[in-house]
Amino acid sequence: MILLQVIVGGLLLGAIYALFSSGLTLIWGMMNFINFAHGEFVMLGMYAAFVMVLWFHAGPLAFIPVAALALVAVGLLVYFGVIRSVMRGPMLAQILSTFGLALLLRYLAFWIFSANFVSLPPTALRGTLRIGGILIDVPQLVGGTTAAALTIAMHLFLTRTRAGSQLLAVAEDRAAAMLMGIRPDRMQALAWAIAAGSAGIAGALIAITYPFSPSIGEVFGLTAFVVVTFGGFGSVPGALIAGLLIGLIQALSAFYLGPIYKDIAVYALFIAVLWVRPQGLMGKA
Amino acid sequence: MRGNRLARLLLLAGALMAAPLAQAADAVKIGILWPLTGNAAAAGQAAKAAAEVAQDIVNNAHPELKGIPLADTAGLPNMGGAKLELVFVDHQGNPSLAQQLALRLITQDKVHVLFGAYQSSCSFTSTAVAERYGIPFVIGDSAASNLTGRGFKWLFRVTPIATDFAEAYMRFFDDMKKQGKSIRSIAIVNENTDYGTSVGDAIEAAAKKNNMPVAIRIPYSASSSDVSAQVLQLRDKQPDVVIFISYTSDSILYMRTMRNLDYVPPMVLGDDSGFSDPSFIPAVGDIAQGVMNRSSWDIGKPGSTTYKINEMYKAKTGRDLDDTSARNLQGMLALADALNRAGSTEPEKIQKALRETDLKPEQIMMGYRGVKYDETGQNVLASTYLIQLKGKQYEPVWPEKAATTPIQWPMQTAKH
Amino acid sequence: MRNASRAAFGWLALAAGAIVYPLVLPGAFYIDVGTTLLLAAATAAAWNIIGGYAGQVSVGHAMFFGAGAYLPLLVYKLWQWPPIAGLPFGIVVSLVLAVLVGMPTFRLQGHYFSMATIAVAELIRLVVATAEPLGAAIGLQGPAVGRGVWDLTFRSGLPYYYLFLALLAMVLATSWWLQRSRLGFYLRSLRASERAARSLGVPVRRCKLLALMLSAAFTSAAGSLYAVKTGFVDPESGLGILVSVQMIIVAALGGAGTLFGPVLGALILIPLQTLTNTYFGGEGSGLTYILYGGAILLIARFEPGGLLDLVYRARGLFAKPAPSSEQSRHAA
Amino acid sequence: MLLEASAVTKQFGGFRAVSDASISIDEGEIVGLIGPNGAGKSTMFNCLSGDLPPTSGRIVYDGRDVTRASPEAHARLGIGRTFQVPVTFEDMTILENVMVGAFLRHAGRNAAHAAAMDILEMTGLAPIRDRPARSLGTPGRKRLEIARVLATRPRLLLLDEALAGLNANEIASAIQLVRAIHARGITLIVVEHVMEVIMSLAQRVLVFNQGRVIASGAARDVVQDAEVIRAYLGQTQWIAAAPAAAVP
Repeated sequence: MILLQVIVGGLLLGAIYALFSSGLTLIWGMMNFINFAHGEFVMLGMYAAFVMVLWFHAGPLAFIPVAALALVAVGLLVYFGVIRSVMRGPMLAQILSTFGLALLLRYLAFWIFSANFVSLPPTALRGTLRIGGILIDVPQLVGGTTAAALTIAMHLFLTRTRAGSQLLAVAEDRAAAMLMGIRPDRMQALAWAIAAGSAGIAGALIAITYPFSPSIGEVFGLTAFVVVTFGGFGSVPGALIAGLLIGLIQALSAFYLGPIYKDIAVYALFIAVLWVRPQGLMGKA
Repeated sequence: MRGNRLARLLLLAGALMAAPLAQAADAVKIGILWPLTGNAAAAGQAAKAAAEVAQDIVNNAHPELKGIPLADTAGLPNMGGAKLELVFVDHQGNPSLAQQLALRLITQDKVHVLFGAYQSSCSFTSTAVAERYGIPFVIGDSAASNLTGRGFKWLFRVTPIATDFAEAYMRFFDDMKKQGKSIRSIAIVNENTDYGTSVGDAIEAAAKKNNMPVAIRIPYSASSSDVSAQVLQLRDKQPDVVIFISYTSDSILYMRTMRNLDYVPPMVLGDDSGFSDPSFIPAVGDIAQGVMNRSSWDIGKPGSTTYKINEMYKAKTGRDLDDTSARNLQGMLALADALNRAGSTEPEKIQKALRETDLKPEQIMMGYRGVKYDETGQNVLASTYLIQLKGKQYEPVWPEKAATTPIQWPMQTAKH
Repeated sequence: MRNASRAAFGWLALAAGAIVYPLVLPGAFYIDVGTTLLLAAATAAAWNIIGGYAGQVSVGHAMFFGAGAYLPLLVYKLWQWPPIAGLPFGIVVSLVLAVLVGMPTFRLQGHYFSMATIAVAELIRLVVATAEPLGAAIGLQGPAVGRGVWDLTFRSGLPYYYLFLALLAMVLATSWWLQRSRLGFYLRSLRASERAARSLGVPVRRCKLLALMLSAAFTSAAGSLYAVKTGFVDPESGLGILVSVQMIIVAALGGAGTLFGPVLGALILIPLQTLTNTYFGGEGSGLTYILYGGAILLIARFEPGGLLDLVYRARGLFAKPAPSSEQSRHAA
Repeated sequence: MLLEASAVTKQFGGFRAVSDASISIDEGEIVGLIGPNGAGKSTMFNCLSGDLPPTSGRIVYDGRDVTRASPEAHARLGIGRTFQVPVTFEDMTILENVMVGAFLRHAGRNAAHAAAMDILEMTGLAPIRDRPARSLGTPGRKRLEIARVLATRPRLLLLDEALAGLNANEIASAIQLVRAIHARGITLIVVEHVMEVIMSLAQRVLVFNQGRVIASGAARDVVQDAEVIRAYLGQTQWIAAAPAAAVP
């Protein structure tokens, strides 16, 4: 029973990992671009939710979409302001730009909101469910399932809709896509909007349960890297599976080996996977 | 040619850096090293506000603060009313930067005393600089036991250290057992950076010495976003007291997760830090009723000196003074007392005055038995209260003479 | 050969400037800032060997820096040796690490190497943070008060300054030699295209491994000097990801894959850091990092090839690139 | 026999790019490799140069089994190659590009420099040797690739469409260059679309179709071969004229 409890907790957290990592994997796979500021997008999503609650006493149904929209705007701003010109440069300039961006965003939040930890007051989502002997926190349950559903929705959007397949076409072969009349610029902007928006939603979902401060993005950023490489660059289903798997590994190793070993377990496994299957779980060879 | 231009640029940069370091006459300069950005920024910022309150108390006449030395006069009387001037620097939690800034404070800003540095890592490196230059360094907060005991002559620490806390806990458990409470075993849950590790180690050692079984010790990383596995382990081991040595987000997370997993041990004892963070009570006050915490600080009743100090702090920050910042405030006040007695800004005189410090309980704002340094520079009269969360605030419950309300044990009777 | 002599003159002027700097600005603080700058330049130049010339972007160089920083304090803790005696051990450990990391990951290309290095460095940091003999989270200390000259605990920062200057000179001399040597040519060719390089007989994996080992050894030596000077190391300051990132930023800002780039990057970044921290750090408003991050972002946005490019463009040095043929974004 | 490939097969998943192909090359020959797009010529090249190990079959060079040897080992043994789409080292100068090749036989910088200058003279690149490679257009890049691989002192040179995309003048000078290379005693295998070039250069021609060698022999004879014509059916227009169609 305890084992089941541990597994459920790990999977629910893993689903949220999957959601914010899927945005990163999209950009990575599509543009071969590492965004070091992705964790900061998640952090901004948390503060967007915080502001909504503080000023408008908004509930989750209001602050989650607002966080998504706010981050879509941030994503577009970042794409058109910085990324579009940097992506043609060397890889190092890309790393440099998003790292500078990460510092800038983190400390803008610091400047505005101070370094203090904040947490959202209890929302309509509260309480604990007892299902067959295990206890599940309602916000966590809603957060995890929403995140999983949105990740799957993103996958469906990419594979089943016109805009999505155009986006993938650009990822596959930019030149060929241009010949087909697709404008890569718009598709890449769309990818950034989706990536930042999903990070924003993930942030808002996490904010319901967890206290946060401006420096929290670092943790999520690193987690997202591992999830993305694990799942395979550019693969949203890969990110989903890897996210769930990492949530699970963390929970199990924290329980059986002790919490300080949970990240060790994740990195060790990650390195092992790179060794055996460098393209990741679902990546193309 | 390229080199020439760069050299010139460098010189220019140097000149610019030198600009703000102009001297103000007659003031006693205290260089304060804190993490004002980075992961520990919240603590550094709070401590900065506390230091400014201490500066206000010393520099301006505050006759309403009874008992506090130097409160009723403006400035340091023995030095012709000289004011305290604080020079804050941000070491960002980086030990190498702390070293560099200590150098800057000593050689550029010409401060007379150093104060800091929160993270033990930064205290290690910056105190070594002060030692080399023969400038007194007062540690306001860092609790790692091995900071003192390095043979340093210029190091003074007002705050109690990890071993003090650990012994206080053991005495508390003894008292409780005498009152018939059952404490068969304890659990130690500590975050795994220097703070949690050193306090956790000290408690484990003290428990061993006192034959108190440790059912389980769980070190964890404070950046965890899920702690249910740890809570389940605790539930499994059924300790009578769980001691948490945690930072802010993780202490809140633990309380929430314990609630969600329907687990309430007979007693939760927080080791200050996260449990004292002003965010803690608003976030989980309703579900953490009865949680105990270590603190040397008690706001006290309206009208009391401590209450008034808290009001000063609150006017500045909008928050209550927490224990960590209060210990820094006390450190500053104790330092000011020594500076006044030194009557001079000569390092040797300040050092001598610090050594001769002997503050009585009624002269201090904290729950220490006084301030008096041993040969290693450690305040041997530092001690702590235990407080318990009742309603919207913590109330002192131990030791008995400091208690304002009886202890509630187990913490929550409804469940369990 | 006008350019060559001009470059030589520039280097001489720079070296002279570096040597007399402590005499011009003798304050202990300025010397320490200078030492920090030299350390940043030396680590970035060491990183540049693998990350710049060979184009293999390691985001895990903290593991070498950390090995270099830990070993001196470890030999002091275990056997009370003078910390500097740990320097060669640090290099040995770093070389072993380089081989362990390089052998498998150089099969991988592009971002995989970056990710693998991040992961290994983080893994090492986490393991060290739990390892009691290595001081766990609390870290290791050197002798607080020197027992003899070999403990290198100088009251003045001047000896450290020149030690770091000597290290930087060694790294730069090695880089200069490398640029002109077969290995250097091979690294630059495989950065452009491994496939084409192999078709010309370039043993790509061996070259990358050699470059990584060279880079690791110098990074480790820098870490050792850092630990001797600071007298303290803990997992965050020795092995944290920011240690790796700083090397990349300094090198990339100045111009990766060039001899002078890392030095230029340090000359700009460290004074920028110091100035922002001096002026705005005490307020603790975070303005330090807003300016710092903003500056990095702007440089990456408008000078993606690094600032050295700007210098070259401004001087029109393109007409006849020096033999070193610094990487440049030519508009032709 | 300098090079002998027997029953070489290269399989990509379910697709056989090269199927049971056998070829043998004598020292001093110029052999043309022709065939329609996707016939497996480039894949065969990649097998011969070590870029792709064949799925099955055996390749012997100068009495040595090199089937699974690495590309760099091939280069050391004296098998050089160019790429269909030229891959130059963009950030390096033309001279430095060629020096990378020269370093294979000369460890020292000065020797490599001298050897590279030699090649640059021969290929006519000497006057622009200090320009960065990225400043070159496609014909220049192709020439640079040839220069670079010549600097490795190959005995056998595999040229993959070295002439595609050149105009008439450039083709003429490229043909001259190939002859000069041959005159140095280097054996050549040339993949080429431009039939005239093959006709004027190659002593012997191998025709690839669908991964197989469907014909071989003297150039004139092979062009008459019925199977060859069938293979090229619908593509006759470019057999005849072979304009610069492949130029982007």
